Parts: sequence; C-alpha cells; structure tokens
Amino acid sequence: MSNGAGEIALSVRDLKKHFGGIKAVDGCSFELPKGRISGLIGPNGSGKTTTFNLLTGVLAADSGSVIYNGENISGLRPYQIFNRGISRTFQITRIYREMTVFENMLSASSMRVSEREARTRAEELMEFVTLTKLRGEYGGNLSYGQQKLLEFARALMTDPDLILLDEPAAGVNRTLLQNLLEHIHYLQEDLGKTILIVEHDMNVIMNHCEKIFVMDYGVKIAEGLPEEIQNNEHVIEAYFGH
Amino acid sequence: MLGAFLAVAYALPFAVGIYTESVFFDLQWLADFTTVLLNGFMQGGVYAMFGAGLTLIFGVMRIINVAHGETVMLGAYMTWSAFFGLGVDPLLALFLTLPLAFVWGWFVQKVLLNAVVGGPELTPLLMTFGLGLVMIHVVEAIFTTDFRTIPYLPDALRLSENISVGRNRLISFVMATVISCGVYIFLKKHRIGKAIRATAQNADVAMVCGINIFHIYMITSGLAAALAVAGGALVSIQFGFNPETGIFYTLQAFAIIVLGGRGNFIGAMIGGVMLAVMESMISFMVPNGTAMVELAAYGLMIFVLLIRPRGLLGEKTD
Amino acid sequence: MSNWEHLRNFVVLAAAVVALLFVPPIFSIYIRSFFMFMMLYVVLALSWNIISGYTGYVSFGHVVFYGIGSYATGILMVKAGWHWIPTLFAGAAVSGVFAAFLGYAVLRLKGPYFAIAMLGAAEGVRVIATVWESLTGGGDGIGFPNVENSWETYHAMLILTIITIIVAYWVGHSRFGIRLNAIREDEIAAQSLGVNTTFYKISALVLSAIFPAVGGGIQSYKVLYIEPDSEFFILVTIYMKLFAMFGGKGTVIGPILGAVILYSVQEITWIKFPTAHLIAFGLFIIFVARFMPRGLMGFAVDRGWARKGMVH
Amino acid sequence: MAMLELRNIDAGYGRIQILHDVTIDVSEGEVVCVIGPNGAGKSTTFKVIMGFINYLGGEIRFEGEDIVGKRPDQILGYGLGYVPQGRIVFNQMTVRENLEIGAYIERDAKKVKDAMDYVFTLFPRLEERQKQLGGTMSGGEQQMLAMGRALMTRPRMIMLDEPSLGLSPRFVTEIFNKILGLAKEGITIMVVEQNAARALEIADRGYVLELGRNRYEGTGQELLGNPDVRRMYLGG
Repeated sequence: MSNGAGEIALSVRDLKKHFGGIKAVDGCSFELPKGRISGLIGPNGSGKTTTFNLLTGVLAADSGSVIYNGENISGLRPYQIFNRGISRTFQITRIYREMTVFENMLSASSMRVSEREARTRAEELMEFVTLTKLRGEYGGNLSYGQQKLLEFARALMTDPDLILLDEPAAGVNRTLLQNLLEHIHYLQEDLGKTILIVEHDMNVIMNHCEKIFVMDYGVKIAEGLPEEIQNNEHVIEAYFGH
Repeated sequence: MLGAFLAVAYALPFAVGIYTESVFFDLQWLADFTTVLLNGFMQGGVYAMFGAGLTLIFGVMRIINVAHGETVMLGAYMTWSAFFGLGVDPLLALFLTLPLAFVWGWFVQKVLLNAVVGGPELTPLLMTFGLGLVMIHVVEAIFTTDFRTIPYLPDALRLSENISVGRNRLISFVMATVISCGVYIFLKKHRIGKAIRATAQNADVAMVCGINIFHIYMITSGLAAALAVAGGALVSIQFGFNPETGIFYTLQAFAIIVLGGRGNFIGAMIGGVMLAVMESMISFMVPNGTAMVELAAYGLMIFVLLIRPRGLLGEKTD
Repeated sequence: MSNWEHLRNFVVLAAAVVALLFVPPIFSIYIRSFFMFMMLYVVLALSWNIISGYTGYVSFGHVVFYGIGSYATGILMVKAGWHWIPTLFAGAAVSGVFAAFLGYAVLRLKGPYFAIAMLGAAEGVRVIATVWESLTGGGDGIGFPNVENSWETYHAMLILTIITIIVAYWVGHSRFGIRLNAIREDEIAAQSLGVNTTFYKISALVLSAIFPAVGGGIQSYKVLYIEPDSEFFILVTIYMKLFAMFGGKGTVIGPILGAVILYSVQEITWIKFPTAHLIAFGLFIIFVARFMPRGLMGFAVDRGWARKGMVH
Repeated sequence: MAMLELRNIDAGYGRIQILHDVTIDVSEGEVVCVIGPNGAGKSTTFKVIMGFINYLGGEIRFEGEDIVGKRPDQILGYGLGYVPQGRIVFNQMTVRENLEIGAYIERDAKKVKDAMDYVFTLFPRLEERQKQLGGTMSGGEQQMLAMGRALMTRPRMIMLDEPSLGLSPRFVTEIFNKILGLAKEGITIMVVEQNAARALEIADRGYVLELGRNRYEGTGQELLGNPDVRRMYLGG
C-alpha cells in the first residue's frame, strides 16, 4: 500500500450550508492528505458535524464542491457516496438497536459481493473489534463503548478508502478508547486508509492526528500540525473566549 | 405551488361539470350554486371545529389520534340518546355531553396515552386505532348498525327567492363558531390555555417553567374530545349516521389538519371550511357527486402531504 | 443459519403442506373453507409484514391490494370471459404496478403520515370502485356464474400460501430483508451505509402488494360475489395488522402463528358473539401495541426459546 | 453553609456516563461559573439538578434540602430558577405571555404583576416590546426574555446555561452586564459558559470541568491567569 506523500484524498472547496439565518458552514475549504489521519476540531456549534453531513450527503450543500477521486460528489445521495468508498460513523451512535451485531455488520455489505464473502468479512471484522462473542446480541443491548466499536467495524464492511469518524472517543472508557485508536492506526499505517476524525477529546486529536483543521463560526480558522494548533492564538481565543 | 394546486383542485369540479353539461351559468344555476356554497361554508364551520380538536392533540403531543372520528360518532349517539331517551333538545344536550366528553378524553389520555407520548410515534397511532375499533363495536352492540337521524329544524330558511339555507345548518354553524371561538379565547387568554400553547411549542421549557405537562396533556385530550363530541352533535342534526361513519370523519379531520398545518388551530379553521366548500362543489357539479365527495378529503390530503407537508399555515420547522 | 436448519424448516413446511392436502377431505366443506380462509390470512399477514414489519412503514390500507386483486378477477372473468387462473396473474401485475406508483409517492411520508395516506388510498380506491359503474358494477358489485369450486380454490390457496411463505422466508433470511430492517431501525444510517432506501422501500411495497392481490382473486372466485364494501373492507387491513403484530412483526413464523391462532379464535368466538370479538380485537391491538410490540416471537426470544435476529 | 451543594455527582444519558464524581458549591450571594472544553459536562450539571437526565449517585442540596428526584415545578418552588441553553423562548407567544408562563406556579395575580414590574425594571427593553412575539426578537433580546422568564418566580438563585452562546460580541457584553446587575440585586448566580474568559471576569469563583470531572477550582482571577487552564482547552 502506498502512503503516497503529498497526494490529496478529498478536497473541499468553499462549502456552504445555511439553515434559515444561521450560517452553519460558511465557505469552508480544506484538503485531506491521502493515507493520513487528520482531525477536525472547533468549539460547539462551529459547524463540524454539519460539514460531516455535507461530505456524506446526509445534507445537501447550498454551494461549493467536494472532490473525491477527481469527481465532484457534492449533491450525490448518501448511498452513492458510500458506494464510492467513503464511510462514516455518527456522533451519537446509529447502530440498529433491534438487529443483532452480526446483522448490523451484514447490512452494510456491498450487494455486489456474494453472501458467503460478506459473512466472512463480517466475521473477520467482528474478530478485529473483539465483538465475536456478542454476534447474536441485539445492538441495543450493547454497552455504549461496544456500540461505538460495532459502528466502527460496520463502517469498514466495504473496505472503504476514506473513513470519517464523528467523535469516536465520546462516552468510551480508556481501555476501549486505546483499543479503538490502535485499530485506527492499523488502518492508516498498514492498509493506507485516509481518516478524518471530529473529536472533543483534545488528547486524542493532538496525539494521534498528523494534520488538524480548526473551524469556528462555519469557517476554517487554522490548519497545521498539533503543536502549531496548540500555540495558535486564534485557536486559543476561539476556545477560551476573549 | 400549493396555491396553484388548490386553484386546480377548485377548478376541477367546474371542468367536470362543464364536460358533463351539468353547469349552465344561468340565473337559476347561479342561485343554486350560491346555495350550495353557502351550505358548504356552514358545514365547514362544523368540520373546522372537530378538525381543531385533532390539531390540538397533535400540536401538544405530536400524536395522531385516529379514534377522533369515532369520538365524533360517539357524540352523535350521545345526542341521539339525549333526544330520544330523555327528550332533551340537541343543543341543550351539549351542556350534558360536553362535560362527559371532556372526562372521556381526560380518561383516555391518563389511562392509555400518557405513557406513550414522546415514544415511537406509531405506538399511539396503533393504540388509538384499537380504541376506535372498540368504540365502533361497543356502539354497534348497543345501537346496531342501522342508520339514525335526528329530525331537528329540517326546514330551510329563504334568503331570497332562489337562495336558501337549512335552518339546522345555520344553527350548527353558529354553535360551531361559538364553541371554536370559545376554545380559541381560552387558549389565548386563560392561564391554562397559555400553558397548553407553551407545552405545544416546547415541552421541555414548559416543564422548566413549572408546568406539569402530563396534566396539560389530559386537559388537551379532554378539550379535543369535547370538540369532537360537539362536532358529532352538530353533524347528527344534519346527516344520518351509523357506528361506522367515524372513519370518514377521522380522514376528514386528518385532511383538514394536513391542509391547515399540523398543530395550527387557525389553520384547522381555514382547512375545515376549504374542505367543506370543495365537497359541496363536487356533490353539486360532479355526476355521482355524493360518493365522489369522499375522494375530496383523500385527494387533498395525499397531495398536500406530498407537495407541501407542512400545510397552508404550517411552520417551516415541521 | 446453517444448512441443516434451513433443511429442518423446509421439512416442517412440507409436513404442514402434506397435512393440509390430506386432512381436509375427511371433513366437511365448512372445515375446508375454514382452512382456506386461514391460509388466506396467513398470506395477508405475511405480506403486510414485508412492508410494515421489516421496513417499519405501517400500512393502514393494505386491503387496497387485496381489493384490486378481487376486482381484477371479477372483471376479467365475468366481463372479459377469462379463465380464472390467468386473472390471478393479471391481478398480481396490476396490484404490483399500482403499488410501485403509489409507493413512489407515499413512501416519502414517514410514520403516521404514511399509515394514514395508505388508509386514504384504500378508501379512495373503494370510492372509485363504487362510482365507476361501467367497469365494476358500482355498489351492486359483480356476481359470478355459480359453480362448485371449493377444491380448486382450496388448492390454489395452498399453492399461494406455499409461495408466499417461501418468499417471506427468503426475505427473512437474506441481506434484502436485513436492509429492509435497517431502514426500519434508522433510515439515515441505512442510507449512509449504502442502502438505496427509495429502491428498497418501493420493492418491499410491491412485493407486499402481489400476494394479497392473488389471495383476493382466489377469494372472490370462491365466494362468487364481490362488492366494494366487502373487498375494500377496512377490517381486512385490521386483521393483517393484528395477526402480524400479535405473532411478531419482522419475523417469518410470527405472522403465520398470529394468523393461525387469531383466525381460529375469531372463527370460534364469531359464532357466539358477532360484535364482541371485534371489541376484543380492538382491546387486543391496544394491548399488543403497548405491552408486546415484538409480539409472541419477541416473548419467545426474551425467554431464550428462540434466537435473536433473522440470520445467524 | 452553601446555598447549592453538589457532592460527588455521577450522571449520564442512558448508558453513557457523563459526570464522574463532580463536586460544586455555590454560596449565597456568589457568582460562580463552570467552564471547560466541549464535552466537559457543564450543561449536564444543570440537567441533573433539574432532573432531566439519569442521576446515578451523589448528593444535591438546595438550602439544605435534598432536591434529588424533585420535579421542575417543585424545584422552582424552592426558589431556584433555570435558564436553559440556546435562548429558547416561546416563539409564537408575546413577550408578556412568555413572562406570564414563567410565573405559572404563582396563582396570586398580584404577585405575578409585581414580578412582571420587577422584570421590567431589570430589562426595560422587554417592557417596550411586551406585545412582540418572542420569535421575532433578536438573539440578545431573546436571551434577556429567557432570563426575565426565569426571574418571574422571584428565585433566590438562578442557573444560566451558556447565556452567550451564538450571540454577537455586542450582546455578549450586554448580557454579562445584566448578569452582574442580577448579582447586585442579591441573586445568587451559577453560570455555565463556553466563553471562559468573559465568564471568569465576572465570576467570584469558578470551576473547571474536563471530560465530566473536576479539574481546577479557584477565584475567577486565579483561573483566568492560570496558563494550565488555558492550555487544557487544546489538550496536553
């Protein structure tokens, strides 16, 4: 797998989304480096989750473009974007509560692969996130941390190239978080995946992301390496007030 | 878009009428047409009233009560019983039936629905559906499936040589208007009415203001049941009814609140009149009109849901 | 699920079929038609379950497809002189196409709005059936030439039931069914995980419209008379809904169990208390919706008598 | 003795525990602020006091009275007011009606009238606009209306959840001035804020939460001058 230095996985240009008078995302541009882990941060209400929803087609952008593999995917339906190799998790987990762990996994398999292949892949991924023992349990009966793991594993069913994680650490205990972070690093280092994380837990962002984008009031106010971000006065002001 | 749709919808009966040569545009026809519109408008007042009951429940609890039409039907039977059993005038009977209806709504809310408000939205739908089935067949067990009518002021009031209004319609319209206005003023001015509106707008904040929202839910359901029973009383002096007529009223009430915007009291008033006028036009100009009237409610409802789900006066955030 | 388990289930189905082929001849015509109508309700409950149990779009007007099938058979047999068997296929086709168009429109509505739009659609088609006298005979209905057909219709219903169960079984054990379930659980998540929800919802509605149409057709030929009020009777929808909910929506065995048990109960109580059983069913719907939303099968799963989920 | 005492609070939503062993005291007459990065559990602290989320353990006392498990109307009755986050007013009701709803638990018309006058002296702009619909006012005015509504029961203590959220800088200043004004009236105040710098400037004391746990506490000025607090917002 190439970790092609300098290549761009996804390019966001001047993305806008207004809800009535509220400018949730107001002309945001950034480029995700291919094969790297990037972080997207910002105070509450700065537009991070809206950005995620725009990238994955859950919301339709008012204007702007999202370029992925040379194609403008802005305006496509969520399943079309998913089928192009972009997968995501949600801020508050959206596992299927009255379906078993195994069914949750199978639901995300591509219909182009055979049932047997899909089952094998589901088994492997359940093993990967240590949920094999719970394969016959309803999603709703899992602990919150286990639900996070399930959602993460489910997002990998189609072997996507770009993985968007919305607050993977929220509500997860330390051990499980460590486990999850190891998986994320494995995906990036060994399989060459591109990963974007939105996260409130700054320790996760600063210690695990190579590049960080900071949003405030719907626009990008800074980008750079963790140390640069930690010492950026604008970022500190955005978070701490002035 | 909705405006254009409604214009087409209202033009349609004319088009069919002209095509089937039942529309003439001479003086006699125009007078008949005016009579029909006037009667439709008055009937609209009654529709508006029980439609407002359904919209009130939806507005406060986000529940669709599909037994609402059955409560209308129940009101008709209560009035019938008072008239033939006790010899009470149908309008005076309201003093008896409305408090009973309030208690009924209160009771249904407390026993059945309070536990499921805010949960999966299909649960209350299924429960009220079951409740409606029970109501139909209990009434059927007592009164059989025969159609019943209440002979009450059946003569017409002549406004001019060719234009007349049924006296029972006029009285129904006046009563419905008085009751609807009464409820509206209650919602606007009374402390509890204000609390009902506050709960409809934001139940969490209403709680923080010290409002016991479950108490409000029960009052709302009681009011809605009273509006439905009042509707039933006023329907019963105009039309025949049997235990199974309730479904039709549920669909009408639903069409009215879809048209007017869910949870919007004034919207329900406008929606009720619009639907009734449309119905009277169809029954006047379209062959087989009396059967086709039912299509008006379904057609309007489905198209408004598809074209503009929030209705005429609905809020954008719906 | 292992192949062994599939095999076991098919053996059970085959045994039931053999029993239904050879037991009824011993009994009277009454018992035979009792079994026939029971099978009809198995078909109806299983069909309703495909759109409403798996996908979660609860239909309050499913009788519309049954009525369309009845009328297709009635019109084509009596007015066009067709043999009764091809009319069943025609009814299925008309119903399926109607479901596709209707679904494209109303499956955009959620929860109660879909439910009531379906109720409106069914009532609307009933009115059309009443008004369009030249085609449907209006309120007078259509009478068929009198023939003794209780064996033919019994066997046709048995075949329909087998086909419906096999299709329901496939839905209930395939990724198609899992995707329908995903739509029920969380439509946005399902879309974000590659499910073209519009396509799947319409497919489910079409599938759930075909079998009731055939059932309606067989039934109309059996009773030899149809009219709008009986073929678009809301009670048929109520039965579908209650039977499937009681047995356990979103399962294969649930609607079968629900239909067999409750149809038998209503048939027994009907004789003694014609309206009381409907009051009881109303109370029953309230009870099931409130206290056992996953039905008998949910009850069994909670006690460890059945495994969770549809694939293993 | 503290007016409001939170001792070792554990709380969360469903299966997710948000607060771990959180302890906060507010004494009579104080302005106390609670700050911390996103996801610190600041607003959750208020929600557990009002009984909106799962309480898992610990003690909550208001003027010595145990208020765990009490309904919001009972808590209001004790003299503890609450202004929820997001300046939520009843959009379709007039300013005056909004205030009347705030006094719902008070049945004595005279007292409602007095409370209304009191709120109007604190927020003259609300008196000017009393016939206007809540939803048509600007963000800052809505925040004042939400505060006025909570003051209608004449509480001795008031809890404000992110009063500056989403407001333009001019209104942020105005709102913080109003909060200081309430403090001068003798009302005890607890405020949760994202805009930490501003909140610490007006606060007597502050608590810093991180990931649902107590991290620092001290006077407003101490915390404002503490570089560790500042840095904590960005990790490390």
